[in-house]
Amino acid sequence: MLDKVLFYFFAAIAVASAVLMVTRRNVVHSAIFLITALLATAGIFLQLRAEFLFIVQIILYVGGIMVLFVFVIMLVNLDVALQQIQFARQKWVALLVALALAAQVGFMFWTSGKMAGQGLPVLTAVAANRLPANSETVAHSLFESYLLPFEIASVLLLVAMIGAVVMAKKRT
Amino acid sequence: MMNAILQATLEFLKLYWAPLLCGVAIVAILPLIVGYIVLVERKLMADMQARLGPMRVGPHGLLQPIADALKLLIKEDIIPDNADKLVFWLAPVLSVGAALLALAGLAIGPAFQIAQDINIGILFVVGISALGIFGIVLGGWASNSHYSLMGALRSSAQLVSYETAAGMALVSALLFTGTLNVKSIVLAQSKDGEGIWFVMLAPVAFFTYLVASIAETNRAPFDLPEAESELVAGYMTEFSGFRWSLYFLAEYTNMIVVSSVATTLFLGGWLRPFASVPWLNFLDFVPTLLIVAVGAYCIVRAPKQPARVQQLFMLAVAGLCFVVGLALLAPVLVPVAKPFYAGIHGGFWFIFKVSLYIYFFMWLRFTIPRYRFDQLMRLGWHFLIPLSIINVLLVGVALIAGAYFNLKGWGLLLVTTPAAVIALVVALLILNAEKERNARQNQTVASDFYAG
Amino acid sequence: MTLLGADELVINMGPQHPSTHGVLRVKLKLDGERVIGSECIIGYLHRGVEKIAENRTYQQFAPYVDRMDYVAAVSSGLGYCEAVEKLLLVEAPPRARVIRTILTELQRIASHLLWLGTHALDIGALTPLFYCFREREEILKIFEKYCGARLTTHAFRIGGLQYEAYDTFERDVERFCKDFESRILEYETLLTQNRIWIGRTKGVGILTAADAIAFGVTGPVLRASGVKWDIRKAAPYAAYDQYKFEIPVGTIGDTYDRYLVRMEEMRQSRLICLQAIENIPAGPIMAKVGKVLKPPPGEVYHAIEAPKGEIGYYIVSDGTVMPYRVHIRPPSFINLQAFDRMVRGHLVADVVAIIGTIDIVLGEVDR
Amino acid sequence: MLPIGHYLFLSLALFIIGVIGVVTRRNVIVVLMSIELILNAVNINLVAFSRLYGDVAGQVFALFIIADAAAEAAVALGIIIAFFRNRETVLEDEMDLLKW
Repeated sequence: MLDKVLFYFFAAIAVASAVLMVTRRNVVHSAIFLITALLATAGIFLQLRAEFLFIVQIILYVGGIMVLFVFVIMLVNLDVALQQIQFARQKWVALLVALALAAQVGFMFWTSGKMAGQGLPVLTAVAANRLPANSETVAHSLFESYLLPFEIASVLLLVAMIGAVVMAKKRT
Repeated sequence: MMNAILQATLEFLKLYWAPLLCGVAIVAILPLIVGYIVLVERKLMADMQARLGPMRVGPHGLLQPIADALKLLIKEDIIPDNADKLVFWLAPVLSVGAALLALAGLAIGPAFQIAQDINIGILFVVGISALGIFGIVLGGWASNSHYSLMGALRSSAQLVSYETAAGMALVSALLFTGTLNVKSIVLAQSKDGEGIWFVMLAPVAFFTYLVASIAETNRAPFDLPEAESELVAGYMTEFSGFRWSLYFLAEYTNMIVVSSVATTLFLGGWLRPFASVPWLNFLDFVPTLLIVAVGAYCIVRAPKQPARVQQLFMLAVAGLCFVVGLALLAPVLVPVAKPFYAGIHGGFWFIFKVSLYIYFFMWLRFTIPRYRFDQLMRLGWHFLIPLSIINVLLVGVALIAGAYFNLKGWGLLLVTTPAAVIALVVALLILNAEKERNARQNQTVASDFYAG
Repeated sequence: MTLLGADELVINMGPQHPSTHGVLRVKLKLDGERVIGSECIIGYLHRGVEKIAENRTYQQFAPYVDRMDYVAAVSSGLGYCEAVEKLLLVEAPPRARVIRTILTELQRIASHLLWLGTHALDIGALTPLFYCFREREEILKIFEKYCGARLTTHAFRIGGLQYEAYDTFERDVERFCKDFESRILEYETLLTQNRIWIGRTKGVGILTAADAIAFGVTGPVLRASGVKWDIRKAAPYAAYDQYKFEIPVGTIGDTYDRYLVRMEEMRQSRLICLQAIENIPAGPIMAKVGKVLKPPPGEVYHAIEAPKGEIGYYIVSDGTVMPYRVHIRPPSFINLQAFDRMVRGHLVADVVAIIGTIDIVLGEVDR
Repeated sequence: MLPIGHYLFLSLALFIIGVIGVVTRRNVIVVLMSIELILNAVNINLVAFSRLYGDVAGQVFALFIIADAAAEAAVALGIIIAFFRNRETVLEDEMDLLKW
């Protein structure tokens, strides 16, 4: 029961703040709501017993990437940006895309429900102490099965870092 | 629907009533603790600066924090006209909330930890306390003032840079334990584990963390975001009264958090110094002696107080000291109280180490000038981060060598000491290169800019 | 709110900023955190001292000059008294001149101590301020014992002194000078070799010798740029010709050099005081000047080496009891001109260091 | 416990909101933030399935996505700063030149 309530709680926050993020005119407010959405997602990770991902989400996403976003928002001129029209004239396209996506996934749910005959699988409840230690398992998986992707990811980050430095560097 | 929520709440309370109670207690007591840390800081500063410090409120200014808190609470709450009201309200709350939440992951003794045995342990503390940066950045932005914004930008840049160095330093220590769990980390330093504090195994990492933690908490000499002589008060410029005191609370809570992390990882947490050496067991009497000494000093000083109330107050403090002293003595001598040994003495040693760490912070603040922003960034990126990365590598190599030679405990020093020495040499090399670069830069800086 | 991009950020430092040493307002043009232009806006403390002089008798105006450089009132007073004496064609008796020298040198130490404390505080060192004020307090006590006032002393009179040195004057000064030697070492331990202090001051606010002369800069700021110019040696006044002392000079004229020069000046002042108290000549302390001063018509310029630089008085007399015109050359005002030159290309944090290193007193800048 | 569909619906909702943000907003920074939201929605899916099948691989992939998001954000924000410095705007319709 607690699990369920926690899920609905975090899910509600996530969706509400995501909506607010897209609709706010002020970019800083958008960023704040995105942070809230990300934190709520972290909560959902925790509810799914993915503790390590929960803290990675907080440290990297919220504490790293979002700080970068806020930093850039403050660097660029906000006063000018506020006065201009914020929404493109593509609302109908957006609605269409959204509807198409929703329809597609809805169809998927519908067929899968029909095929299995008894609806979607339910996550089994496991007592917290019977789960394997999360960060250790993730680490083992990461450094044993997925070592190559890990290295590629680090190279990607390096490239991104160099790229960002080159981009943001002042050309004098 | 309501029924379900009620049921969930009951379930939650049944599962987590003890941590919840502890949390409430901490949130209630912490402002007082922070107030007294500030008082101690002012007293120490006064002592080092050849003056007396607060003396008026209570004997030797002992009630000053309460007076300060009252003053802050009844001050006018000013919100600047063009401020973003929502964010202006949110920012200090975020700041203090993150700092308080981070406390939950810390273990003050083997028994006292709010978030019991979480798997991600130390990462939780570090990650959550890092969220406090949003309080600073958004607060600076929301007050709509140049000084605030510059303070906010400075601080976010500073925090992001020094977090890397601090994280790397933590990794060096974590290599010895192989776990993130706070309790396991401390136990790895007791006689069940290596039996040696990690500060001895990874001194360079401790040094890096020390510097980075000062920078992360925005303390002197890295207090640029709030440098009063440059940016008035940095991101706090427009805040007053209660909001300002929230920032203040967050800053000092963060100090407690980083010192606790350092204590846990490097200084053996709640363990007594040399806990694994049996013939040094008489050290168990040190806490009692210390506390009783303080009490005795109070009794000696009490008759010299000018007012009757102050004399009584001093005597009360002395009495409290004796009671605490007795409580500390009991587990050592009385067999019945033996089970409480780890809890009571653990708490004492933990708080003692944290206090020493904070004392070091303060000492630095009174002694040395402030860095300039570019120097601060250069120190972070050109010195601390390379050093900490190299140190992680060296510690890793040392550990592999230790495993190869089957070294344990104090024996590990054989391999970690050379690693530390190499790291120090690297540090000196980096510093030297920096110095030359600086010298070259200084020659060109002044002549270039007058043209514009 | 643009920090990057084509247009720069203009930021107002002061007049209520904690480290502009009073009510100086600096408009800084910034590119990021780098200063690309600056403008000092002064006058918040303007009282029209020069105009007031035209409506006061010569003696009445003397206390007003104390209110200009209020942290070095004795020096300003000495300059004014000597200027009027020059106009009157009288000279203070030797005893008065020696006591004047001692007090002025003590004032120089006090002024430099105040500078050191606040300058260090601006750069972030909290503690030197209190050490400096501890010693400054001793000096102010001597002033108080001598003339009853601590800050705006009005210690000297036109023609000499009003008060005889009190009984333990020599002993007090000697004790102070003895203590001060170790005290100055204390400040040096805290700062001189400190890496952060060096990093914050070395190469910051460089003023070349040619620039310094072109801007008319005087005092320690000029000497730190390598120009050996000190009115105490160049045109000795009071009793300076009797004492041996060095003029410290810097090499490149950055903030660190100015710091070293001022530290050395304090040492030299201490030596002068020690030499002076050894032999204070006996005799009268007041020259023969009437109760009503009516200098002969004419004009005079007299300058002395105040702690902050050359303080000059240009006085025109029309033969009446009040001066026809008084013009004052305040060192802070002239030295402040070099601010823009020193500050360009540096960071915001350096601005406060540079304001501190020029050692201005706004009372004197604005008059 | 909850059926997997709950998580999928949440993920879908966030994803669609993200897509709407990408399509409708003109401010590049908000567009970028919407993309982060989309990536985040995917992560929920991955973790939920990882929990369902008791296989940690899903979480590892979520980690990779976070790393990728970081890289993307860094480069994109670098471009935004460079763009803003040249054109003084952060609106995407103004980005009509391939080179400047």
